[in-house]
Amino acid sequence: MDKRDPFRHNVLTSGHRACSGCGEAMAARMVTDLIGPDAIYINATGCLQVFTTHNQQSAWQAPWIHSVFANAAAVASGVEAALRAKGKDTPVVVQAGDGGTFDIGLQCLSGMIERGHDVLFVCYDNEAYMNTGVQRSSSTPHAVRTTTSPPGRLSQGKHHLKKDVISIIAAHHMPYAATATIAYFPDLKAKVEKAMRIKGPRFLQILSPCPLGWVHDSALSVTVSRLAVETGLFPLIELEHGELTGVMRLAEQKPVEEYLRPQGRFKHLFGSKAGAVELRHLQALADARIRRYGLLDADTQWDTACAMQSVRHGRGGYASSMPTSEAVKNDT
Amino acid sequence: MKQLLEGSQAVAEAVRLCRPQVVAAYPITPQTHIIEHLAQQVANGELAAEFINAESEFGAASIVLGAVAGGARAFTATASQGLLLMTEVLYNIAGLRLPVVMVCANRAVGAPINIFSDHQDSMALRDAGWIQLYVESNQEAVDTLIQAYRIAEACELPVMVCMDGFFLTHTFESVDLPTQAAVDDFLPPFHFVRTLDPADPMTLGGGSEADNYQEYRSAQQAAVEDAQPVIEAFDAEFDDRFGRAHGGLLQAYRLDGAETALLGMGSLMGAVRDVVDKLRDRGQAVGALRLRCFRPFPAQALVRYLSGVQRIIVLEKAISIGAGGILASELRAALHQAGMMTPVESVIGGLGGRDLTPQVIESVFHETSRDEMGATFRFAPDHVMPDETDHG
Amino acid sequence: MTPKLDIEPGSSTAYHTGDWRTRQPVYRNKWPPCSQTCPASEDIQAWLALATEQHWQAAWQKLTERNPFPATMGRICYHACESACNRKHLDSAVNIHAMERYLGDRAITRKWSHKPVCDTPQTQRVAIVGAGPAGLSCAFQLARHGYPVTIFDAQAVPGGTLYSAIPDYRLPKSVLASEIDAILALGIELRLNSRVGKEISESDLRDQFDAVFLAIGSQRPRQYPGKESSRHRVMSGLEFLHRLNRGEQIALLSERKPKHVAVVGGGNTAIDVARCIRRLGAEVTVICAQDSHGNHHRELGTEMPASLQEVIEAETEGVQFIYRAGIRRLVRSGEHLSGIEIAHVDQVYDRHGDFNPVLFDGTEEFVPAGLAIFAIGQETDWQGLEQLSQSTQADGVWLGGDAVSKSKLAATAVGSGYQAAMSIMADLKGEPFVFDTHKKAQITFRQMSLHYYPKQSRHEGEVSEQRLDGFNEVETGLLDDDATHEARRCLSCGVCFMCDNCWHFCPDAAVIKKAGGYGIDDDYCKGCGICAQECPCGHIDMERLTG
Amino acid sequence: MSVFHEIRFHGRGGQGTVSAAALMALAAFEDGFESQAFPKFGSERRGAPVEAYVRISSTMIRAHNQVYAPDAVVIQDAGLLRSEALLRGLKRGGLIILNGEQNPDSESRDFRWICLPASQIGERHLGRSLPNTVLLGALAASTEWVSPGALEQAVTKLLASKGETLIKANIAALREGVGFITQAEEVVA
Repeated sequence: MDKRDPFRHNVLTSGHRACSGCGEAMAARMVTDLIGPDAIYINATGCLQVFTTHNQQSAWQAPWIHSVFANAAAVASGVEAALRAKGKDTPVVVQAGDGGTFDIGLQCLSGMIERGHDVLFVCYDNEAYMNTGVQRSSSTPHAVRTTTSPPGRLSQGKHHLKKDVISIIAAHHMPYAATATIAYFPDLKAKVEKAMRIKGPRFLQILSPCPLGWVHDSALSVTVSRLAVETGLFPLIELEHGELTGVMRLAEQKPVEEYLRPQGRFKHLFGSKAGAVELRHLQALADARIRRYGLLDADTQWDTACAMQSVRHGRGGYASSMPTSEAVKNDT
Repeated sequence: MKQLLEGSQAVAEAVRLCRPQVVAAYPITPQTHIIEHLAQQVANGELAAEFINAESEFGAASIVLGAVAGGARAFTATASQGLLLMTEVLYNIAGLRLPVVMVCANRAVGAPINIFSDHQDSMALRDAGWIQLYVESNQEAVDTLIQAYRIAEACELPVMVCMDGFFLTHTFESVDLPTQAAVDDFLPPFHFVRTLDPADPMTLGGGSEADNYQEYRSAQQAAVEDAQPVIEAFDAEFDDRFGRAHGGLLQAYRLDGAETALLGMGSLMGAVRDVVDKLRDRGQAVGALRLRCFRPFPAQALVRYLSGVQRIIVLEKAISIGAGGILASELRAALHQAGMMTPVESVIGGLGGRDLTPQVIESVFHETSRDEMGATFRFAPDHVMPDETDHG
Repeated sequence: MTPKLDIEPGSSTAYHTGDWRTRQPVYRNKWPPCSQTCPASEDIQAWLALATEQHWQAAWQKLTERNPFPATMGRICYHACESACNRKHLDSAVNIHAMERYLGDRAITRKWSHKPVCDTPQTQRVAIVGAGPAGLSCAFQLARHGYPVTIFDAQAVPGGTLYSAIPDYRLPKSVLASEIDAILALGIELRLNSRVGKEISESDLRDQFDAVFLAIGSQRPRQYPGKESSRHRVMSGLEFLHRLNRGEQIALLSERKPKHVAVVGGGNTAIDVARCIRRLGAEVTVICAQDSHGNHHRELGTEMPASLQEVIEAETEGVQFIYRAGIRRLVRSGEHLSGIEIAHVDQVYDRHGDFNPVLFDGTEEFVPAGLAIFAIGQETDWQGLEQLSQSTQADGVWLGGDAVSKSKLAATAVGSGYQAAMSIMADLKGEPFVFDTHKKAQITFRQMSLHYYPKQSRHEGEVSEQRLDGFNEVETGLLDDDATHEARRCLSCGVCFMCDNCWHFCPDAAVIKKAGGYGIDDDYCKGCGICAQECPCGHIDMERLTG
Repeated sequence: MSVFHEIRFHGRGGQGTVSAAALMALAAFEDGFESQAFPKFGSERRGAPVEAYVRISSTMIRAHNQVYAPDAVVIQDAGLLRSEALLRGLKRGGLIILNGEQNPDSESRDFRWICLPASQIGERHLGRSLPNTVLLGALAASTEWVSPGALEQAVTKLLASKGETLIKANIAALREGVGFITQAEEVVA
C-alpha cells in the first residue's frame, strides 16, 4: 500500500521524469501495480529505466535492477535461478522496450524462454527508440517517420514492416504470450493476472504510445492506442504453447486513417500520391491482420466494446448525499 | 588429498567446494572442460546448483549478475571472444559492485581467430573494475578460486581468476584438493547486503549524471585499491589453514641479490623459474617476480620488490596495439612515480599460443636492450628446437 | 559524499514534476442536460444514481425534493429531459419518465410519506390560491419546512388541470389523489370550493396570511377568433376534457354522433383531445398550423409544440394530422356543422414572435367534421383577484404556475411552485433569495467519451393491446429488474461515478483515490490531460495555468 | 635419485591418444612421482593427427611448455610416419613404441624401436582397434618408468565411469602389451 494513495501499491510511484502523457509510464504503472511489490523487477535500458531512476532517486517501490540494454532477460534468468536455488518463489518480471525486446534483447529473451525460466517478460512497445530521440526499431510500423527513417524525395518513411515478434516468441512453444494495450485496462488486467497464474516463461507485448515519437497530443495516448486496436493494426491476442487461444474481437472495424490522422509520424502520408499508396498499404495490412486473427468474427465474448466498459464504483448525481441507512431500511 | 587432475576438472572441483548456487556459462574453447565438469557434477547431484546453459557469454554474464543480485553465490567461466562479448556486462557487474567470481581460461582474440593461450582477452578487461588474479599452476588455480570468493564477498567486488588456456586448463597435474569442511570453514555462507528482496526493496543500477558519476567511480577505485591488503590477508590465512600460499599480490623467486628481474604473469612463470635456476647455477644474478594480482595494480609492492635490481625484463603475453606492453607500461609508471629510473625491457611473446620455452626466455635474458633504438618494447624470438641450441 | 549503490525506494517523490505543468485537471460537476431541461429542475441524475443501487426510497426522496408528483409526472410529463439526454447519441435516451413513474408508484404502493426537512414549526402563515401542481408544489415545500399553509381552490377536487384536463388513459385519478394525499399529509390545510372574491375575500387573505401565492392556472380557453355567431358543435379542448373528466364522456357525442371530428391546434391539449375522441369511437383530424416533428424549418422554430411521443401515440391510435394548415371558416349547412375550410399557412409567427398565421389564397381545402374542437391555448381568469394580481413580492404576493408561464406544462408549474416557496421562505426569513445556482455548467456528449459505456437497449413499460377500448392506462410501469437496469443506463453526464479511469490512466500516479472521490496531487501532475480525455462523463476539465 | 622423463604420444583423433598420455601420467602419480599430461593444443577432430605429452619427475614440475626433446615417442598409427615428423627432437637413444609390424625406418639407428600389432591386440580385447592401452603396457614394460600395477590402477581410476567390463578389457590389453615386451626379453635373454 502506498503512503499517498491507500488504494494502490504505486510500485512505480510519482516523481519519475517521463514525458507528459507517457504511454510507457502508464503501462508500467498498470502492470507493476497489478503484480504488486512482492516481486523482483528487472529493467532493460530504455526510457522506463532512465525516467524512473535519476541521480540517487528512484520511482520504484519494489526490488528493481537495471543492468544493460540487451540483457534484461538473462539477468532475470539469473535472479530466478537464484530464487530457485534458495527455495523462494518470488515472481520475477522483466520490463523492456521494443528495442530491448525486438532487437538487441531478442537473443537473451529467446534463451530465457527456451530454458523455461519462470519469468514474466513485459515489452512496452512504443515502436521506436524513443529514449535516444526517435530512431526506428524493428518494431516501427511501415511508413512511419522516425529520425532514421525520414520521408524524403525517395522515401515515405520506414521501408520495412513491423516485426511480428509475438509470433517469434510464441514459436518457442511457451506457456503464454499475449498482446495488450493501455487502452483496455480490463483486458490488460486479465492478461497480467493470467500470466501471473502460469508458471514458466510468459510474454506480454503492450502497445504504449509515445506522444513525443508518435507526435500526438499528450492527452491522446489512450485514445490512439485504442484506435490501433479498433482499426485492426494491433490485434489483441493470446497464444498458449504456440496456439492462438484468445482474440479480442472488434465490435466494428475503423478505417486506419482514424488511427493515423492524430499522429504526426504519419503526417507525410497525407496529401501526396506516394503517401496515398502507403495509406492503402497500411489499410491492407490492417485488413490482413483482421483476416489472420478473425478479429471481426472470432468466437469470443470479449470484444473491443465490452472491454472498454467503465465500471461504476460510486454514485453520480449532482449534490447528492449518501442515502441514510434509515432510508435504505425503510424500503421494504 | 593430492590427485592427478586435468586443470579444468581441478577448477570445477574447487568451484564445487565453494558451493555456488547458480552456474551459468556458454561454451568456448578452452573453457569448455570446466563447465562440462560442472554440468556433470550437477547431473550427478554432487553440486546443488542451478546450472544455466546461457545462449551466449553475454547472457551468461548477465545471468550471474542477476543471480548474485538475487542473493545467490554464482560462477561463470569464459575466454577470448566470449570475454569480450561479456564486456558490457562485466563493467556493469563491477559498477554494481556484485561479488561475482569467474574464471577466464585465457585465450587469444581474433582476427585471425586463434584458440590458443595468451593474455590479450583478460588484459582488455583490465579497466572494467574487476580484481584480476593470474595463476601459475592448477594448484594455484584451485586455491585462488576459493580465495576469490572470499575476496569478492568481503570487498563487494567481482574477481576474475585468469588461468592460461590449455597450458593449465588441459593439463593433468597433481593438485591437492581441500576438503569440503575446510573450505566451509574458510569461506562463510554467501551473504550479500544488496540482495533483491521484496522484504527490503531497493533500486539497483539507477541512472546517474555528471553530478555524481565521478563519485561512483572514485568510490569504486578506492574499493579496488583497498582490496590489496584483503587479497594478501586471505592468502596468508589460506596458508595457515591449508599450508599453501601463492604470494598474495606477487611472488618473488630468487630475487635476493639479483641484478636482473624477470617479471611476468601466469603459467609461463614456471619455465621462468627453471631458467632462473639454470642461470643462477651459472652464476648470473637473476631472479623472477611473478605478478599474481594485476588488478588492483600493486605499484608500491612492485617498487619495493624491484628496488634492488638494475635491469627489469617484463615478459608478457599481451599487447596494447599502438602502444606495446601493458604490464611494462604500468610498471614504468610505478617506478617513475617512485623516482626510480631502472630500465624496463618490455618483451611481448607467447601470443596466440606460441610456447615461451625456457630457451626463448633465456635468449630474452641474453639479448641486449633495444632502448637506445627508441622502441618501447620488442617481441620475443620464435622458439628454436632445442637440438639447434644449447643441448646441455 | 560517496553516492549509494542502492537507491531508496520511492525516493523520486522528492522531485516534484508538478512544476512541469502548464495545464491542470479540475474535477468539476456539470449540471447535466436532463436536469437542465427539466422544468421542475429535478436532480434526475442524482435520483437515478440512487436507483442504480436500488436505494429506492432515497431515490424517491431525492426526486421529491423538487417534485412531489413523480407518479403523476412520470405519466404525463412530456419529458424534455429525455430529448436532451446525451445517451441518445450512444443508443437511446434513458427512460427517465418511466423511472420517475416507477419511483412514484413504488411510493404509493408502499405508502411512503414525505419527511419534513425542518422539525421546528414556523409561525408565519402562507396562503396559496389554487390546488393545482404549482400551488401544491409550493405548499409541499413550505410545509416540509414547517410553515403553516392553507390552500384555497374554487373546485371541489384538488389537482387543478391535472385533475380536470388530463384524460384517464394518461393519468388515473387514483394516482393523482394518492400523491396529493401524501402532500397534504404534511399538515396542509385545504379549503375546496373556496373562490377568492366569493368564499374568501382578497383582504382576508392579506390580513390572515403573511404571504400569498397565486397559482390559479389558466382555466379559460382561448376562443376561436372566427366571426361566426353560432357556437353549435364547436367547443374548446379544455371544456371537452373537463366534461370528459367529470364523467360526461358518454353524453358528449351521443346526440347525433358525428363520424368526423376536427381538432384545431398543435399543442398537447389538441393531442389529448384527439386521442380521447378516438376512444369514443370517432375519426379525428388534427389541424395544426405548424410543421410536423423533424420536418420543420429550424430557423423559424415552427415545430408543433406537442410532444413527439404523444403525436406518435396518436398516430398509432389512428389520429389524422394536417400540418401547416390554418382555419378560413367553419362550413355549416344551417346549424349543422359539415366541416372546416382550411388553407396553407405560410408564416406561423409574426415578427414579435406571436402566433399570427398568414394564409395563402387559393390553397383552400375542406375537412369534413361534425364537431370542431379548438385547442388553441388558454388564458388566466383573474376575476376576484383584481387587486392581488397587481401586487408584487414586496407586498407579500407571489404569482406562479400556468397563470404566468408560457409553456403551460405541469412540470413548469411544479418548478414554479418550488421557486415561489423558496422565495417566500427567504423573504419571510429576511434572507436574499438565490435562484437555483447549479444550473450554470452544462455538458454535451462531445465532452464525453461515450465508448466507455456499453450499448444497452432502453427498457419500456408494456403497452396495452386494447388501448382504444376505453380510458384505461395505455402503458404499464417498469418491472423491478428493468427499473434497476434502466437507472444504470444513466451516463452520469458531467458527474463522477468513480469508474477509476483517471486513476488508472494517470501515468504519474498523480490522481489520488479517496473514500468517495479523487484528488489531484499537484506535486506530480504534469498536466498531460489524459484523465480529462478519458473521463467517460466529462467530469474533468483542463484549465490553462496562468502566471 | 632424480628422475625426469618426457614422452610424446602421436595418434589420430578417436584413438585415445590424450587418454594414453593421461593414463601414463596418472600411473606415474600412483607410483609417487610428479607428473603432467596434456595434449598438443588444438581443437579435437576425429581422424586428424593428435599429439599429447607426458612429463614424469621426482620433483615438482613447474614448466608448462610443450615437450620438444622427448625421451620416448609413442606412435599409435604407423600411417602418421608418412606425413608427420614424429621423431623430431627425440633424444639420441630414445625409445619409439610403434603400433605396427616392423620398423619402417631402418636408417634410424639412433633410436630404440619397439613395434607391436597393438590395434589387433586391442581389437581382440576391446572389440575395437584401440591400441592405446596395449602400447602403454609395452611402454611401461620397456622403460620401467611406471609399474604395470600403477598403470592398471590408472586404468581403473580413469575409466571408472565407463564400467567394469571395459576396465577389465583394457587391463587385459595392457597386460598383453606388457607381455609382448617381457616375452621378447625372455627370448633375447
